[in-house]
Amino acid sequence: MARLVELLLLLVILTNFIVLGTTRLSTCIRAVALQGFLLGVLPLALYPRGELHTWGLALGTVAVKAVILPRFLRWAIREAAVRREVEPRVGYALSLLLGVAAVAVAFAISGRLPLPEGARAMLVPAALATVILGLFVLITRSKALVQVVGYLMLENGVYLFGLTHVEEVPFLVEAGVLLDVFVGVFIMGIVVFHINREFDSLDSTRLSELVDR
Amino acid sequence: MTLFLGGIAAVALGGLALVALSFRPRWAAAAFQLLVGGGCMAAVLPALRVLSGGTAGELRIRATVPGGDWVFGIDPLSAFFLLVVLGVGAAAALYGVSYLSSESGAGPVRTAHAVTALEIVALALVVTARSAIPFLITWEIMAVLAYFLVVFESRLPDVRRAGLIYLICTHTGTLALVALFASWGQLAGDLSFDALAAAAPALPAGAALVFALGLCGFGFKAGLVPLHFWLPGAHGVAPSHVSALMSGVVIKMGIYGLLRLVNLAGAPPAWWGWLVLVLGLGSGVLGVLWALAQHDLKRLLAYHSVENIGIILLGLGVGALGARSGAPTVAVLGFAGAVLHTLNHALFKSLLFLGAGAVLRATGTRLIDRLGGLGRRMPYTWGAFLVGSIAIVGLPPLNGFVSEWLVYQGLLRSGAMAPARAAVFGVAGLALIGALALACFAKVGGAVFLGQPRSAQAREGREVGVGLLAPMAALAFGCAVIGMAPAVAVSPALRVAATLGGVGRGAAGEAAAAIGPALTWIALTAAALLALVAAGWWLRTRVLSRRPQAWTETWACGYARPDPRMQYTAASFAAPLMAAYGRAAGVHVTREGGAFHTHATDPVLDGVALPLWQRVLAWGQAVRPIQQGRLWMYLLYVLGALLGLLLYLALRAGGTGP
Amino acid sequence: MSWSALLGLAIVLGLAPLLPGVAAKTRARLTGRRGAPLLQLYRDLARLWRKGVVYSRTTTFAFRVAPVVLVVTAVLAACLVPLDGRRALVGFSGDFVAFAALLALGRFALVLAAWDTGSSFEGMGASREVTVAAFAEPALFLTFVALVLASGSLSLGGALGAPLAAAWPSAAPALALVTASLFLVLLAEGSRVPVDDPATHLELTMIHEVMVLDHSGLDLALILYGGALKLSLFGALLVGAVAPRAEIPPAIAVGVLVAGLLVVAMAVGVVESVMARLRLSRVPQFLTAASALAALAVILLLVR
Amino acid sequence: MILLGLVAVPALAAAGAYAHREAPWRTAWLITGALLHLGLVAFAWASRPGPALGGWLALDALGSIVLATVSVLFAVIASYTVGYLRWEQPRGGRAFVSCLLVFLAAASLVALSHHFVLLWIGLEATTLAVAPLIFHRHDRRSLEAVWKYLVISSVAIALALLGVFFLATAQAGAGRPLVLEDLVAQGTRLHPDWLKAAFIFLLVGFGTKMGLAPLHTWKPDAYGEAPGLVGGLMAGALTSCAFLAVARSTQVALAAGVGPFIRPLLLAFGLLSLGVAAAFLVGQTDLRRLLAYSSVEHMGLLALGLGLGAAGSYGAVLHMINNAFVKGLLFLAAGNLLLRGAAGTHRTPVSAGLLLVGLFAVTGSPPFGTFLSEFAILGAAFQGGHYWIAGTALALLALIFVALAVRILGVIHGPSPGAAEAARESPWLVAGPIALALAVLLLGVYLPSALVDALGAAAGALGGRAP
Repeated sequence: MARLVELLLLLVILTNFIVLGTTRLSTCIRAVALQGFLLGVLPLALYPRGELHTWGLALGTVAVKAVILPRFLRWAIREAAVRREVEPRVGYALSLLLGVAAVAVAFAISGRLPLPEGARAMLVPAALATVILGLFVLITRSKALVQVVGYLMLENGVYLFGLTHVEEVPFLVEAGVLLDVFVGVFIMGIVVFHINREFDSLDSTRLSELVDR
Repeated sequence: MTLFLGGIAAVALGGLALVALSFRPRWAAAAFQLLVGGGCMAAVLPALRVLSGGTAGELRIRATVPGGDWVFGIDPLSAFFLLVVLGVGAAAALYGVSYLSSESGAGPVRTAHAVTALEIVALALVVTARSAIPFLITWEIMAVLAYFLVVFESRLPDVRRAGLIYLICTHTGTLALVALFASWGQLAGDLSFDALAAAAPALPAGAALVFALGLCGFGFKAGLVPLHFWLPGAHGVAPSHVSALMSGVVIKMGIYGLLRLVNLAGAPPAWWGWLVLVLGLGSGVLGVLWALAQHDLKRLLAYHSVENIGIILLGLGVGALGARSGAPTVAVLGFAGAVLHTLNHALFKSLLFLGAGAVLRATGTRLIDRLGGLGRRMPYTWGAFLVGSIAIVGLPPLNGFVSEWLVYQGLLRSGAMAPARAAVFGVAGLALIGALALACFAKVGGAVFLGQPRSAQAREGREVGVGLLAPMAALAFGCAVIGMAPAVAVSPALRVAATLGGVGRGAAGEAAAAIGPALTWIALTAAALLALVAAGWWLRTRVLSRRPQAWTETWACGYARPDPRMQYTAASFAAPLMAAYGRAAGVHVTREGGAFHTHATDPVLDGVALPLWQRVLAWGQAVRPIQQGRLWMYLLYVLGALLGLLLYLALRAGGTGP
Repeated sequence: MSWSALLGLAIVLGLAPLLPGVAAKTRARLTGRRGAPLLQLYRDLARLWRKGVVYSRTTTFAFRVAPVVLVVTAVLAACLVPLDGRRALVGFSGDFVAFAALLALGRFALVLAAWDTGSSFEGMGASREVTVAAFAEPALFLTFVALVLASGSLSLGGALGAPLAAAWPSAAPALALVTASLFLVLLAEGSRVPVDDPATHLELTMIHEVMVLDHSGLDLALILYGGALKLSLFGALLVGAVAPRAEIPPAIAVGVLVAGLLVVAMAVGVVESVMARLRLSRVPQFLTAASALAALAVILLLVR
Repeated sequence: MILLGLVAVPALAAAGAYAHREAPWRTAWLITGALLHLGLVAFAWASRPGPALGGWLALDALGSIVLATVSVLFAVIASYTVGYLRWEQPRGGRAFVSCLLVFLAAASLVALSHHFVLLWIGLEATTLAVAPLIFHRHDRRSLEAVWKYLVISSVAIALALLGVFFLATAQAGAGRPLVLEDLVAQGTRLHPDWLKAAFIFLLVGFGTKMGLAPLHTWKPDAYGEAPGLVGGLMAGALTSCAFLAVARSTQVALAAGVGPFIRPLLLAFGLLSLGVAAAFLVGQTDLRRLLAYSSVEHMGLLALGLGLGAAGSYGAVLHMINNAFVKGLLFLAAGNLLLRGAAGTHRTPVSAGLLLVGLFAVTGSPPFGTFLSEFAILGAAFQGGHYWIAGTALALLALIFVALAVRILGVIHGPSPGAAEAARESPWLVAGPIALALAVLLLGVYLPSALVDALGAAAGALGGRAP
C-alpha cells in the first residue's frame, strides 16, 4: 500500500504542475478535478482497514472536489463567456521553474520537522508543496477563475495534511475542509459571476479602484 | 481639604449654572460671578493655611483601575500654585463675563464661560493631585479644555490653525509624561507620588530618563524654546481673558511639573541643571527678541511669556545646580526665585493681557501701529497697563523686581560653588533680557497709549467699563503688594523651595537669614521711591505755579504742522535692535521708498516644525504604492510573511528532527 | 548711617553738575579753545529754574512726571553707592540689582515721555537710548559679577570696600579689566563721545539730547541734573573700584572721591578730544567690547 | 445549556428575520435577538456555567470578556440599525439583518469554543456572515472590496486550518485532541517544533483576520466600502474575535514554554502595524479608510501587549474592550456624517461632537479607558527593558495623533454646506454612539470588580498579571 500512497502523492504534485504549465482554462479545471479525485482515493489507500467514515470521507471528497466544483466552474465559464486562455502574470516556463523551487522548499522545511512514521512521511511535503503552489497560482494568475482554481489547490494541500489526522481527530477535519472548500468556492463563484456582470471580463486586475491617495 | 473641595465644586457649579439658567441670563451671570469668585476665595484659604506652616488633610479615593488609589492633597508647592490658579483664574473668569458680553451668539459664549470655570477646576486638581493617574487625567482635561477655549472663534481659519498646533503639541507633551510615569511606575509599588518618591533612588542612571522626559513633556506645556512654537499663535488668537488664563496659569503647569519632578525625584543630575539654565537663557533672550519684532499686541505679550518662562528656568536651573553641588543656599534662592517669579508673572502677564483685551474691545484692533494716544481716552486701562509694564520689566517698586532679584541672588552666589561656578554668566543674560524687555515695553506703552492716535479706530477708543477694570485693578494691586512688601511672598516661596530635592529644611532658614534684611531694605527703597516722586511732583507743581506756562505743537525741528503719521512707529522704534539681533530673531526687514517694514517669522515654527511636517507628508506619499489595490500584491505579502516566519523557524529551530 | 556717607552723598549731589563742565573744559583746552566756563551747567540750571515751561498739546502727565522720576531714581541710586569707601547709606545683599534697576526706571520714564510728544525725533532718540542701554546693561552686570567674585561680597558697600582692597594684589589684571569696562559703560550711560555727543547740533545724530528735545524750563533742568548725577555715580563706581579706601580716614576718603571724580571727568574730556562719535551701527560693537572685557575679567577670577 | 443558547438564539433570530418580508418585523427580530443575547450573557456572567459538548464549549475569563464585549457592542449597533434602515435601504434587505444576527451567533461560538477546530469554524462563519454586509450596495467599489476581502481571508483561514492540523500533530495524542484545557495542561508534552510551525500558521491566518500589517491590506477597502455600522461591527467585534483566536494560540504556546520563540514575532507584527498605520494615516483623506488604518494601529498595540506579557497582556485584554467600543463609536459617528453627505458641525452637531470625543478616545487620551490600557502596555515595555520598543511606539503614537487630529478636526470644523438647515439627528442614530462614549469614559475611571477579576484571570492565562 505504501507504494500506492507515494504514487498518488506524486500524481497530486504533478497535477499542480499541470495547472502551472497549461495555457488553457479548461485544462486547469480538469487538472484540479483530477487532483480532487486523487485526494478522494488517498484515504482508502492510507487506511486500508476501510472503516465507514473513511469511505464516507472518500466519497464525499470525490463528489465535492472532483465532480461538483469542476462542474460549477465550467458553468461559470459558460455563463460568463470567459475567454479560454489563462493569461498568466508570470510566464509558463518560469512558473514551472518556480514550482520546482517551491517543491524543493517544501521538502526542505518538512525535512526539518519530525514527520509521522511510515507511508505518511511524504504527505507533509506534498501538502506543503500544494499549499505553496496554490498560493503561487493565486498570485501569478490574473484571471479570477484561475485564482479560484489556485485557491482549490491551496485547500487540497490543507486537506492533504489533514489526512494525517483522520484517526486522532475524527470527522471534524473533513467537515472543516469540506465546509471551507464549499463555501469558499461557492461564494467566490457567485462573486465571480457578479464581477463578470459588472466588468464584462473576469480579469481581477481591473479591480484596483480602491487605492490610498 | 473639604473647604478646598467645596470651593472648586462651587466654581464648577457656577459654570454649570450659567448654562442651566440660560433662560434667565441676568441671574445666570450673577450666579456665575458669585459662585466662581466665592469658590476661588474659599478654596484658596486652605492653601494659605498650608503656606503659613499649617496642614490640610488629603482626599483618598479607592480606585479599581490600575495604578493604585487616587490621592489629592495640598503641600506647600501645591498651595503656592493654588494661589496662582485661583487668584488669576477668578480674575480672568470674571473679566470674561463682561468681555464676551458683546459677542454674537449667546450659546457659544455661555459654553465658553462654563468651560473657563471647569478649566479653573481642572487646574486646581492638577496641582493637588498626589498620584500619577489622576494627575495625567486632570492634566489632559486641562489641556483639552484650554483647546476649546482657544478655538472659541473657530470660524476663523487662523484660529483653527493655531488651535490645531496647540493641541498637537500638548498631546505630544502628554505622551512624554505618560512615558515618564510608565517607566517610573515600574519601580514603585503603585503610582501614588509617595510611592514614586520612595522608588526614586532606584531609578536607573541617576534618573536621567525621567528627567529628560519630564523636561520634554513639561517643557512643551511651559513653552520653553524650542518647544514654544505653539504658544504665540494660541495665546494670540484666544479671547483675551483666555490668553490671560493660559499665559498666566496654564503654561505655569509646566513649571509646576518640573518643580514637582524635582520634589519627587530628588536633586537632578548636573547636566539637567546646565541644560535648564541654557534653555532658560535661550528662551529669555530669544523670547524677548521675538516679542520686539511683533506688530500684534497679543502675540507680543505671548512671546513675553516665553521670555519670562526663560527667567523662571534660569532660577530653576541654578537651583538645580546648587542642589546637586551641595550649595543649599544657592539652591533655595534659585528655586525660590523661580517659584516667586511664577506667581509674579501670573499676576502681571494676565494683567497685561486683560489690558490688551480692553484696548481690543475699545478699538477693535490688535495692531500696535494702528493705535496711539489711548492714554488720554483710557486713563485707567493705561494706568493698569503701565503697572504691568513696570512689573514685567523688573523695575522697583513692583513685584517683578523682587523675583528677578531673587534669581540674581542665586546666580551671583553660584560663583562660590565649586563645580558650577560658570553659572554666574547667567547674570549677564538676565541683564540683557531685562534691558530688552524695557525696550519692548517702552515700545508698547509708548506706541499704544501715548502720542497721537494713528488710526480712526484709535481715535474712537473709549474707556472700558468697570466689569473689565475691576479685575485689572485687583491684579495690579497684587503686583504692588508683592513689590512693596516682598517678605509677604518671599517667605512662602522659601518654604516651597525647601521642599524641593537636595534642599534641607535648614537651608531655607539660612537663606531667609541671608536675605532677610535685604527684603526690608527693598521695601524701604520702594516706599522711598514713591514718597520722593510724590514729594518731587508736589514741589515741581509749587514751583511751576509761579512760572509762565505755554501750550503749543510738538517741536518738530521747524516743520510747520506735525501730524500723527509723522510719529515714530513701533516698528522703527525696534529697528536698531532688530538691525543688531534681527537674524537671531528671524525678522525680515524691507525698505522701499520712504516705507519701512519688518516682517516677523517664528524660526522654530516656520523654520523647523512646518517643514518637518511637509517632509513627513512626503514620506507618507512615498509609501502609498504599497497599497496599490492590486490583489496579487496583497497575496504576495501574505506569502512573504509566511515564508519569512518559516525561515525564522528554520533558523531558530534549526537541527531538530531526523 | 554714618556722617561720612551723608557727607559723600551731599558732595556728589552738589558736585555732579561740575563734571560735565570739567570734561568740556578739558576737551576745549586740548583742542586749543578756551571753551565754556567750568560752572556753565550750574548757570544753565539756574536760568532754566527761572524760566517758564512750554508744553506740547500732545503730551500728558507721563511727559511731566518723567523728569522727577529721573532725578529721584538717580538720587536713590546714589544712596546705594559707598561714597566714603566704607558703607553706603543703603546697603544690602544684591543691591547692585537695585542700583541698575533704579537707573533703568529713570530711563523708562524718560523714554515714555519721549513717546508722549509724538515727535518722530524724540521717538528716534528714545529708540537709540534703549538700544544703547540694551548693550550697556550686560557689561555693567558683568563688572558687578567680577567685583562680587573678587571681593566675595554681594553688596556694593562690600564689593567696593575693604574686601576689594584685599583682592587687588592677587587679582590686579582682572580688576584692571573691570575698570576699563566700567569706564566704557560710563561713557555710554553718561551719553558721552564716542557713543553720543552732547555738543552736537544736528538732531539726527543725537541720542540723549534729541530724546529730551521738547522739555523746557524746570523739566529740562531736572533732566540735565539727573544726567550729570548719573555720570558722577558711574564715576563714583569707577573710583571705588580703582581706589578702595576703607582703611584711610573717612574725611580723606571723601576727598579722594572728589579728586577721583575730577580725574574721571578729565579722562572723559580727553577721550572726547581724541575720538570722534562712532556711527550708530558701530556702537553695539563698542559696548560688546566692554562686555567682553568684563567677561574676560570674570573668567580670570573664576579660574583663579 | 446556556452556552448552546448563546449560539442558538441569534441563529434562530436570523432565521426568523429571514422569514419575514416586512422591514419592521426584521428589526423587531434584530432587537429581540440582541437583547436576548445580552440577557443570556449577563446570566452567564452571574452563574458561571460549566463546559458543554464534552468541553468543546466552555466559558473562561478571556472568552467571557470577549463575549460580553461583542454582545454589548452588538446591542448598541442593533439599536443604531433601526435608525439606519430608515435612512437607506440596502439591497438584499432581508439578508442584511439576518447576516448581522448570523455574525453574532458565529462570534459567540468563537468566544465560547475551547476546541480549535470549533474556534476556526466560528471565525470562518464570521468572515462569511460579514461579506454580504460589505456588498450591500452591489456596485463596483463594494464588489471590489468584498472580492479582496473574501480571497485574502479565505487564504488566511485556510492557512489557519493548516496551523490547527499542525497543532494536532504537535499534540500527538496528549489528552483530548485540540481541546484547549488539555493542550494547556499537557503543554510540556507538546512537540516544540510542530508547535512553533503551528503557531506561525495560526498567527498568519488569524493575524490576517485581525489585520496586522502586512496582512491588513483588505481592511481599508472593506471598512471603506461597508456602511458605518458594519464597519463598526468589523472593527469592534470581528477583530476582537480574531484577537481571541491569536490569544488562544499564544496561550497554548506559552503553556508549552516556547514563549521566547513567539514573543519576538508578536512584537515585530505589533511595531510593523503601528508603523504602517502611521505611514498611511499621514495625509489620509478618506475618513473611513482613516478609521481602518487606526484599527490596524490598535491591532498592533494588542499584538505588542500580548508579546510583552506581564502587565502587557492585561493591557492588551483591556485594550481589546476599549478598542471595540471606541471603534464602534467612531464608525457610527462617521457614518452619521457621511449618511448626510456633507460634513460640518452645523448639520450634525451631535455626531460631530461624538467624532471629536472619539478622536481623543482613540488616541488614548486620559480619562478614556484606552489611556489606561495603553499605559499598561507601555509600562510593560519599560518593565521588560524594551526601551527602544517603548520609544518607537510612543513616537509613532504621536505621529498618529497628529494625522488623526488634522483630518478629524478638519472634518468637524470643515466647510459647512451653504444651506445649513438644522437637521435634527434621529435619536436612534446618536443614542448608540453616546452610550459607547460613556462606556469608554467609564472604563477609564472605574472598572467593576467582576471585570477586574476577569481581567486578572485572563491576563494570568496569557502569562501576565495585573499591573
